[in-house]
Parts: sequence; structure tokens; C-alpha cells
Amino acid sequence: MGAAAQYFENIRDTVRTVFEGMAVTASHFVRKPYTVQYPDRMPVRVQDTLPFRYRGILEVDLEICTGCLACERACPIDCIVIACEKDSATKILTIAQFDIDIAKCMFCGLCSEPCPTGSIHHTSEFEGADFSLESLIRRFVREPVAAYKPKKGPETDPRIAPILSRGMRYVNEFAAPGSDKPAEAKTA
Amino acid sequence: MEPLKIYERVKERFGERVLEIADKKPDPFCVIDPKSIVEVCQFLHDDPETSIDALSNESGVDYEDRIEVVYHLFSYRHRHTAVLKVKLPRENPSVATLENIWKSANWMEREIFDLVGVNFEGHSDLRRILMPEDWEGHPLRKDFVEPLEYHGISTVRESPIIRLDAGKK
Amino acid sequence: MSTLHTEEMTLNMGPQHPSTHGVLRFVIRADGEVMREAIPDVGYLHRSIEKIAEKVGYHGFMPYTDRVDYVCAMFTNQGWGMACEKLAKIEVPRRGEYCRVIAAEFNRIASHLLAVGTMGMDIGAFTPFVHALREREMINDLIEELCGARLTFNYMRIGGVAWDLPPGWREKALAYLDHFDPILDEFNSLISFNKIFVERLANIGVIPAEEAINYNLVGPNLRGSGVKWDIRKDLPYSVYPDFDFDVPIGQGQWGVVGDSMDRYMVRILEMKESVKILCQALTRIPSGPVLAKVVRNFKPPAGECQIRVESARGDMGWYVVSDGTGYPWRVHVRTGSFAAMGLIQKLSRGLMIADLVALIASLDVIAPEIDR
Amino acid sequence: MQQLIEYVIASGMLGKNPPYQIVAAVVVLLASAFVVLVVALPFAGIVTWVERRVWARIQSRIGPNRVGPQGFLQWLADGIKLICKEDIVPTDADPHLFKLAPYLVMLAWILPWAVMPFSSALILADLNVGILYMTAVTAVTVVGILMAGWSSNDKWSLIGGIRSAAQIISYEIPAGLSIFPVVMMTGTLSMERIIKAQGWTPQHWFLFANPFCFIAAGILFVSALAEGNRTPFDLPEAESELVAGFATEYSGMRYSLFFMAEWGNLFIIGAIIATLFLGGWQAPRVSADPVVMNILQLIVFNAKVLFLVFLSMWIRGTLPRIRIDQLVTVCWKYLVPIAFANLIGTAVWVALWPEGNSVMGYLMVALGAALVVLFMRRVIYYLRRARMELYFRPNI
Repeated sequence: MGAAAQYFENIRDTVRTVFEGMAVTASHFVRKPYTVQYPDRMPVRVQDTLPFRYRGILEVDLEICTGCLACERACPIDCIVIACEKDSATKILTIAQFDIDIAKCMFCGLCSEPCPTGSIHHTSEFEGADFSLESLIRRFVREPVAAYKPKKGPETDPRIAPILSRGMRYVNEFAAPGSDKPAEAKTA
Repeated sequence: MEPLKIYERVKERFGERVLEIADKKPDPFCVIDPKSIVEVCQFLHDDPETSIDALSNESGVDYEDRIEVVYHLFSYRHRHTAVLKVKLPRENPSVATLENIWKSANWMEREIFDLVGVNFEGHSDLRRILMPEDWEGHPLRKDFVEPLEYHGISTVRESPIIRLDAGKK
Repeated sequence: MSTLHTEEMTLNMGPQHPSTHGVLRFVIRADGEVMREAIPDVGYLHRSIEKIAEKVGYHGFMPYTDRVDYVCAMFTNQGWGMACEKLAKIEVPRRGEYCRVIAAEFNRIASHLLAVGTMGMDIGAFTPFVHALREREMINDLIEELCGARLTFNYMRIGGVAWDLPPGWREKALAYLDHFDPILDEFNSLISFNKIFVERLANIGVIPAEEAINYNLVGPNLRGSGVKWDIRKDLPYSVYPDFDFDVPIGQGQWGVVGDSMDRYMVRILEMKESVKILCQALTRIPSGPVLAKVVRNFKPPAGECQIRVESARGDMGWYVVSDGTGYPWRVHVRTGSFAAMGLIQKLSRGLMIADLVALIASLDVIAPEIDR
Repeated sequence: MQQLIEYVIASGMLGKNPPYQIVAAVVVLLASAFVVLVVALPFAGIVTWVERRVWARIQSRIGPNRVGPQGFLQWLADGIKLICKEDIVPTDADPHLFKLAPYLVMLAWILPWAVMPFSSALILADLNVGILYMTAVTAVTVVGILMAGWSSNDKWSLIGGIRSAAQIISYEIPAGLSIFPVVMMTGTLSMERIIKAQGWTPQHWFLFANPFCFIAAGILFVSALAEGNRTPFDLPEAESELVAGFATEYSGMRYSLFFMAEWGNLFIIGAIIATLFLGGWQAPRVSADPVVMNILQLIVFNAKVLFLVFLSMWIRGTLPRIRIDQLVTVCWKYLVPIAFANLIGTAVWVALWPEGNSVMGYLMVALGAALVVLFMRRVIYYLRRARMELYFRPNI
């Protein structure tokens, strides 16, 4: 008798589970779709909806770059190339070349971590498609510029102060190693 | 059972074929003579005291003067681990396969043969697993030089950025 | 009839094939629909991450660990972090461990959702795949807010985590978790208990317990065969002893213990356990630093060590040899998929081609983990 | 059709009394060309757009909504794209068979339209063997698919072709067997008279005539799904195993012919079941004017058919795929025995109540209503649990 019972049980199982499955899909007919209609039918630009820590294409604020080459050393792929000379007479450090090869960059964020002033940071821009590999190299230096000298107290120069505060906000987002103050308190 | 106690058992069982018991800090290990690795592992597998029933990890390491095959053994019943090592010459290193004791050795040994170049005698189908069949050389050896091109495909891409102060750095 | 020797057909399945997860290739010697044997051929995604480790320093290798298993990258980060901490005896602050567990468990749910969704798609039902990915999308958004990336996180550092939980993130995560349970039950009634689905998976690819251990199967594949083994419970690491959760194993309600259906159900139940862990972790997270003080050019003392992390695809063994310089001497990763692939050749004898697709999906093997 | 021909001759457009045969032939030819070009082909295209929209809503997606209003011209865009694509014939494939296969499959889809009872007057050819003709003609697809599978000289499509041969041939039996109860009850094979034997209100439909017909309708729907290669029986072109099954090597126009036939078959499946079990074009007598009546009947028939087409799309969004040996087991161990039981049951039923028994009609309608209510309760249960935002409008 086992086989006959199994036979009808199979039929009952099939009908019951198909019935359940159809009920689930029926309930989906009246639910709101999740599709975000990027790129054109968007209420607000996608880049603005991304979180603050989003690691998009790199950007460098040369005004607050101290030329310390920490990011060049930290990058595992060596896609950051910085050339700067120290003028022995005037003791001024000028940055002649600051290029980042976005084609090789893997957006890992290791370069923006050691930067003292937060000049190299990730933007929420991700549309980096381009027509040639050369144009994927972002050159940030138009003409050689003097490196920024971090001052002891708060920054006075009105032009640089907002850039520095934005940079420091980005750097403070990273967890400060080993300090007893919880990092969360600082960013709030 | 502590790893060191396992090595003591193996030492008193196999005597001089256990070359060295190193009590290094994070993971102590025990070096075995390559010719008797199968008996040691069979003993560890069958002995109810240790009953190692899984070869958790097997890796080939190339130290400039020798090649070591490291076996991480594990017992699910007693929850203890043991690390055995075998030192092999660099020219054509070869050691007996452990496939008959633990089936998981099959693929791991094929990977070591492919990447580090250790020949495993008695292995059921010893052929390259990760690299293409006609690849020469063993990539994970320290003296491995990557060929500039493979079947006409260049394996090198210089960085398109020209460094201005190339000379100074 | 068996004397009539029909000509055997050799089929090439992959490496570009819709249902071999990633670039895997099988040479199938089939007699019509029934397979004599399926010989796997791997290595199409071999980037030799272990050789790269010797070129880039300890800190620089962290983003490469995401690429070892890009579906659940948190575990590879955690594995590499713990291996270096064990070598240099660094103690991670408690809040850092909690952040690691929270990120890892979220990633486990996301990885299992993908595994369960692709299994539905391989059996022919496309809808569960899209539902599973819709839920995974929300987890990716949460993790993106936490560490800035959706797949290759690079969230953890040697000594802790790179970012603390952003303000307001905890409430969002808790809101997602209690939205997640009914969705999982709905997913079950849509596909898991569906008779056709059960019929396609029960009694397929049966792996008895001692064979699973002998082939060194790990994670959900091992638990599916009835072995109650979970590194988080049996070799406790990080802060997992603080949480109470149980380890689901295959009971063989639909077929034999250790068949594909059991492995599938273990993954579904494991998602429920991860939700439990996350709720406890998010409510009990202590305050304090999240990153220990680790010097920039990290030089651990010479020595070697192996640590094991319970990844979504089973316990992942990180074996690191350091010679005191800033560059590791040798790194070897033994992953769950690699061991599971070794078993497919023996399991595939006598199966039908449609079952091979179900078997690959039930073992949840993915190419980057096998080839590294 | 005869009324149409007399109407044309009586209207005197073609002179005094034109030769009857020639006029009849021309009218039939024009009518069938009209049906195929204006109804069948566009339907096969539009149904692809409807299916992708239905599928998308099941998966909380939107589906095509960019080409034309709400993506309505998507099927036209796909068609043109496929026509412009290059028709590749694999080198050592068998070119003649390879080129002929899609036309055979198209033939098997176009021929049943001749017998389709759209309304009392609108039927191309009211054969008195209507149903037999339809089942016979739809079996030709097997030849086309097998030819496609074999001739493209590719192992995967060979497996797809042989799978579909096994599937379609074995599912002819339960389909045929579940048609016999209706034929037994009406005593005729002609589609017209089968529909005339049913009333327009549900309890007069054969679906609710007796429990055996209810199950026979289920079996016919399931086996028609199998014949149309629809999920859960879409083994011949199983995406996840055989890449695209028998149509792997096809590209361009030939590929689109295959898939136009597959989606067009949905209408055939809907039409057969609507005529046999749901009372075809039976509509309430609203007005005496035949033209208004015909239009109403046309609408009622199409509504029933489109609901069944929607049902098969809905099933495709829910169920996984069956394996080949399970497919054959389901057919021979489950569908065929139950179909025979229905046959005997209906025979006994017809012997007891020759003109049908209305009490059982009401009873069955009540049973159907209870099933629908239970289903709606389950849907509400899932909606309340998911706590997701609701959205009722079909357009996005």
C-alpha cells in the first residue's frame, strides 16, 4: 500500500506547493518594483545618493598636499606617480607631477588613509568610462606648485581653510588607531 | 592533545626518522624524513589516540636552499592539529603521495606540483591544475622569471605614466 | 541491451557556460543524457594571488584578499588580518572585533543569498534568483555605507577595522534584519518546499559523512552531510563565544543525509542563525577604539602560522610564512571550493547533465576561490 | 464563413452571379491571410512584451518600458534587430535541413488558426473534425525541432532536439485523452458545436460539468504546457543546461521564427482549452443585431484565451524545470492513468445523466469559487507579512 499512498501524496504535495508558490508570485504583482531607473529617470543624481565613505574615482586637492609621498608608498599597485623637488636655497618643496592611473587603480582606499591633510580622497564619482587609456591618467598638476606647509594652529588662509576642513573631515572618518576616544564621537 | 605531545608520540614510535621537533612560537612543527612520511601519516591516521582524519592544508614553500612541503593535519574527534614538514632538495624534489590516506591530498598535491614543482610518486593523475598544460617553469619558486609572452600574448604592460624626475629617485 | 556499445559522447561544458559559476570547465564523457564522468578543468581565473602577496607588503595585500573570494570578501579580510595578528601577537580592541563580526555575518547572509539564488536559477526558476539578489542588494547598500565598497570591501586592517560604524547605521541594520525574516520564509514557500525543486535535488550527489571528512569538505557542504562542525563554535575565534547560535546540520528530511537538498537547507538555516548573531552583536557592541596601534611598515617577527576562519564556503585556512622583512615569504590559502571541486569527479559518475548543474550549485563552488 | 461568402455574392460587387467556386476560394484566401498577418504574427510579438512585463512584476522589476509607450514597441524593435542580424549556417551543418526546420515549426503554429472559433460567424473553416485537426497539426513541431537539433551538428542542440521529441510525443497522449471526455459529452468533434453545447454562464461550461472534466481540464493544460515547451517543461531550450537547446546554432531571422512560434503557441493552448472547457465565445444575448453579437463573442473568447496565456506566463515566473526522466515519469505514471480514469468517469457520467446535471454544475462552481477565495487569502497573508510598499498601477 505504501506505493499507492506515496503516489497520491506526491500529487497532493505537487498541487499544494505549486499553489503556495503561485500565491507568493501573485502577492508580488501588487508590490512596488525595486528598479532604480539609472541613468535618466532618476529623481536626484545617483552620485549624490551615495554614502560619504563611497570609494569612487580619486581626487587630489593640491592646495593642501604636503608632498609627503605617503600615498605613493601605500598604493600596492604603484599607480600614483609624484615628482617633487626641494629647492635647496629657498627650502620650498615644489610638486612638479602628480599623476594617478585610474585604469590601474582598484579603489582600495589605502592611499587616502595615511594622507595627513586628506588632500587625496575618494569622490562619489564612478562614471570613469573613457575612449583611450591615456585619457584615464588623471594629471592633477597644471604647473609646478609649492607644497602646503601645515600650520600649528587652525588654518588662517580663507582660501585653503574650507578645503582643509573638508580634508580633515575625510581623514577623521578613518578609525584612529588605539586611541581610547571612540572614533564615532569625533565624526558626529 | 597538544601538538608537541603528538610529536613526542611520533618520535618515540619512529625514532630517528623524525628529524627535528621545532617548538617555534605561533605553530610548533615536526620535520619528518621524506621517505617515511607515508608510514607516519598512516600511523597518525589509524592511532585512536591521535586519529587524524583530515589533511586540512598542504602547501609547498620554496626556501632558497630547499623546498619544504608542509602538512597541516587535523582531527575532528579530538579537535587538535599537527604540522608535519618534509625538506626536499631543490633540483627534482619528490615525495610519496598521501592520496591513499586522505583523498583531499589529490588536488592539493596537484597544485603543489603545478606551482612549486614537487613530484609526488604514486599520485593518481599528476598533471598541472592551475597553469596551462604547456607552461614551463613553476611560478611560486623564488627564482621563477615570468616569460615575456605566452603564445604571442605579451604578459607585460609598462605604466603609461612617464615619471618626470626618473633620474633622481 | 548493455552489450550494444553505443558511441560515447564527449561534451565540453564551459568555461563560458551559464551555469558553471564563473569560469569552470568540465569535459563530460556522457552516454546520451547520463554522464560516465565529468572531469573538471580549472585555472581560468588563476591570478596567482599567493605570488602577489610576496610582492606587496602586509598592508598592501589586504585589498588583494578581497579578490580571493569576491562573493564573501569580509572573511578573507578577516583571515588575513588574524594571520598577521597571530604572527605579530597584536590584540584587536573588542569594538573592532564586534565590527568585524557584524560585517562578516552580513556578508555571510549576502553570500548565502547568492548561493541559494543561483541554485534556484540553475534548476530553472529565475524568480527566486532575482528575489535573493534584491535582498542581497540591500545588504550591499548597508556595507557600502559602512566601508565604501559593495563587493571588494578592504574594510579590515591588521589590528582591527578601518572605519567605525557610521552614525545611524545600527538602526538601519536592525530595521533590515527584522524585515529579512519574513522575506526568507516567503522565499522558502516559493522555492525551497516546491515539489519540483525538491525532486530535482533530493538524493542527488549524496556525500556520506566520513567521505566528506576524507575529502576535507568544509562549511555548509560538511554540515549538509550531518557532521556538526563549525569553526565559530568548535575552534572559537574573535568574539564568537559571546553569541549564542546553533549550527544547523543536514537531517535528510527530503532524501538521504548528505544530498544536495540538505546542503541547500543548511544554507537557508544558516542565514537564520546569522540574523540571530547580528541582532545580538548590534545590540551588545561595546564602545572604544576599533583599531589597534600598528606601525605603518609592518614587520612581523620571522615564523609561520596557520589560522582558520569560518567563511561562507567553509573554513578557510591561511598559512603565512614570514621571514622578518616587510614582505611575507609565502602565503597559502586553502579554500572550501577547492576541496569541493576535488569531489565532483567522483560524484558525477552516473548523474545526468541536469544533475551536474544542480550538484555544482549545491556545493557552491566559485572560480576565484578555486583558482586564486 | 459561408455567411460571409453569400454576403459578398449578394452584395453584387462582382457583377450578376459570379462563379461561386472562385469567389469562395478568393474570400477564404483573403480571410486566412488577414488572420495570419493581422492577428497571429502581431500577437506572437506582443505576447513577448506582455510576458516580459508580467515576469518583471513578479520579480519586483519593471521590464521594458523605454521603446514606445510603456515599452509597447519592444517586440517590434527585437523583431527588426533579429531580421537585421546575420543568418549564420554552421559550416558542416546540414544546410537544407537547417534552413527548413524553422519553417516547419512556423507551419505547425500557423495551421491551427484555420479552425480557431473566434465567434459564431468569424471562423475560417468550421471543420467537423476541428479538434482532431488541431491536435494533429500541432504535432508537426516535433519534426521541426528534431530537424533543427540534428542538423546544426552541435552536441548540445542534439540533446535539446531529442529531449523535445520525447517530450512532445509523450505528452500528446494525455492531451488527446483529456479531450475525449468533452467529445464524449457533446458527441461531435467540431469546435462550433462543442461551444454551442455550452452556455455562457459558468455552470454550463464543461469545466464545471463534472469533477472528471475539471481534472481533465487540468491535465490538458499541463500537457499543453509541455507541448509548447513552456516551464516547468522547457527542457528543449533549457538555458542553464543546454545554453539554448535546439536553437543554439541559429541566429537572426531563423532564431526569431523559432521563438515566434513558441510564443504564438500560447494562443493555441489558450484557444483549445477555452473552446473545450470554458465555453468559447458563448456570450449573453445582448441584442438581436448579429454584428454586435459577434463583436461581443469575439471579446469574450479573447478574454478567456488571454487569461490562459497570462496563466502560463505566471507559471513560468514561479516554477523550476523538471529533469528529463521526471518529465517522462510524470507523463506515463501520473497523467496518462488519471486521464484514463477521467475517460471512464465521464463515460459513466454521460450514461447516468445524458444531458448533464445542473446541480453538479452549481456544486463545481461553488468549489471553484472556494478555491479562488482560499488563494486570495494566501496572497493577502504573504502581502501582510512582507510589509512591502504596494503599487497597483501596471505602468511605471
